[in-house]
Amino acid sequence: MSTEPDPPLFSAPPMPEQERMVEAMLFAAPAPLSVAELARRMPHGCDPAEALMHLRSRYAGRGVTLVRVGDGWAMRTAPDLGWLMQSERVETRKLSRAAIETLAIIAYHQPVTRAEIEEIRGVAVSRGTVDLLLELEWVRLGRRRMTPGRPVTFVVTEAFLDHFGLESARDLPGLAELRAAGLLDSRPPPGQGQAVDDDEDATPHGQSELFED
Amino acid sequence: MSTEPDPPLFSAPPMPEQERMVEAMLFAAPAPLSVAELARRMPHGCDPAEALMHLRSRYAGRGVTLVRVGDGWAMRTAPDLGWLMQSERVETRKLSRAAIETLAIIAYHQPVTRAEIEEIRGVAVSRGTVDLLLELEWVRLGRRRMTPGRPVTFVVTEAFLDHFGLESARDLPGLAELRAAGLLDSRPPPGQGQAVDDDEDATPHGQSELFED
Amino acid sequence: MGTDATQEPGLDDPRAAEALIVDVDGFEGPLDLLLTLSRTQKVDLRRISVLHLAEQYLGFVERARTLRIELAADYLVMAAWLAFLKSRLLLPPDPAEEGPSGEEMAAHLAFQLERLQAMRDAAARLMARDRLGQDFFARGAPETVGETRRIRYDAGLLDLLQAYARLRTRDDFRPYAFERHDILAIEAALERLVAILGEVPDWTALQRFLPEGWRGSPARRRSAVASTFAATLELAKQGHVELRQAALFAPIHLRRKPRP
Repeated sequence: MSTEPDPPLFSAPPMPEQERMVEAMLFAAPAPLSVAELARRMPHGCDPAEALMHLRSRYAGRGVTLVRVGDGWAMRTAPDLGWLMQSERVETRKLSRAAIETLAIIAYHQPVTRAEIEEIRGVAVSRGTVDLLLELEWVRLGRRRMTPGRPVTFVVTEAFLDHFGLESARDLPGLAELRAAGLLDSRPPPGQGQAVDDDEDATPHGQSELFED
Repeated sequence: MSTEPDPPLFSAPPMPEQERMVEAMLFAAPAPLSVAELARRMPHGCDPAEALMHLRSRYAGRGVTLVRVGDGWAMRTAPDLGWLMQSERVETRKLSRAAIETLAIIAYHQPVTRAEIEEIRGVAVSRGTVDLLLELEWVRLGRRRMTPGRPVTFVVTEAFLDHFGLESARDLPGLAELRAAGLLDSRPPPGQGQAVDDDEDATPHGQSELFED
Repeated sequence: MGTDATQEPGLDDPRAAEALIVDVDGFEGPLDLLLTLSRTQKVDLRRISVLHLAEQYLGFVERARTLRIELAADYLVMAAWLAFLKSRLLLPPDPAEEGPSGEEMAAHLAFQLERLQAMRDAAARLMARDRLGQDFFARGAPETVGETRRIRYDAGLLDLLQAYARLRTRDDFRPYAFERHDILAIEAALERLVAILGEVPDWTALQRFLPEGWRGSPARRRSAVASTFAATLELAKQGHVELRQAALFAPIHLRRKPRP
């Protein structure tokens, strides 16, 4: 690297230059990059968060836009222009109804155990359904539930958010209405009072943490 | 090329819109696109050549530039920012079976000694395999086992959890859960069903030490 | 077929009921079936008559029985539960009876149906969103600038889990070994030879040392010959036997090495 005359040695580059850097990195990156990842690659003292804000307004309304995906940022074409990209369209595997429902249940009820998915669907989760969602990297393992048996939980991933154009799991369509209607409560069948207590112990890790802040 | 102030019905979209279209197409295309290809995808009457000129000046001096490649046009990150993109170009290799199995054993049974890994895999663990895992920083040395010879143990790292999207190694599903999720293809050999099902029993050093806190 | 099916508890169209039964494989469990049946009530799921629904379901199961259609066990479990629920809803509450009331059970079933429907709607809304690679797109061309290349080892969680599953189901921790049906182990051949060698002091064809049951089928015979031969080589090396072959491919003979 050559030393420039005007900026003092070791100071951060000016903001327009930082903006260019962030622009180039996001442009080249195949997956969303977090502020931390951007900062790690940029010279010491840079403020990628501020550069992102400038960049976001610069790209507002353009054919390519800056989107937030979970903790990361990515450049994506504007959804209204999708019809121009017919030839880039990737064939997606047709998901079974069971897989789609299981995915929705994980997204809206996360972190959710297999038993809870089965309770909601009223049927056993078939072999390979969770497997497929893991393989698509739309779903990953969350923390174990602190209930007897310490069951594994499932949560959705950043790739899920990216795929469905969601900034965060809080932006799932209809989430507030479903919550208000009590349809996301874990409500065990009557006569299983003990299970209620256990479940209530476990919820603080769950939805509240994920969806409220 | 139209110059009227009010475009008549069925006329081409306004130039800023055409610019957006070209921008999105160039961004999403895997290879440079020629003016003819752009025109073919756009609505009748569009002028991609003019849109390209507008776009080119818009991106002048930015982190991303519009460049001509043979007959086509493409977006590229600015050459002076190439150093930021270095970590983007990664060559992906599949982890060998020996390595993934060794890694899995360390993850499930940590802290685990080399002898224990060999006992579980039924073959010697080559130095290269462990070295690779250490180099990837997915595995590190744990405390020495307080048994004769005080063998070193291996444990998984933060980077491992990060890579595999795990919150902690204790969130890895047990064998029964793997089976329930359809991840176990082979049935246990006859007469071994109980032993295989009973996860906790089979892992004296491993899971119990790891999962009980 | 199905002309005698005139009694349709809760279903307006007999053919609809027929279709339901024929289609039973298409249902994702009893709750899904209940949800479908509940649509015939044409009311908000919150105002659904659970008693009526229970009767519809029981009617469905009864008809499946008369048509000799086998229903999976979970459908029958649900039928038993709904029959119980129905009795609770119809009979005056018995104060001595323990457990939840009929109303509580009915309310929970209504909740389950509403929740399942809500998740289906949510799934449909999710899938109807603009999607990456369908409606909006990521960068199409991978960047190729710069020189440094880093090797990244790719392994997903699934690979890890499958590797572990593979290990753990492999003969329960014993070192991996092929299933040996038609293979005579060299160790076994050696043991056998040592045991019988004393009885055959003179030159004897190798073939005669094959154990019982290993002379018939060609595969077993080949394996036994090979193992027995390898065992004789080992014994020859140890100085216990002598080997002799008259010509190429001629039968091999062995005898116990005479004591000096």
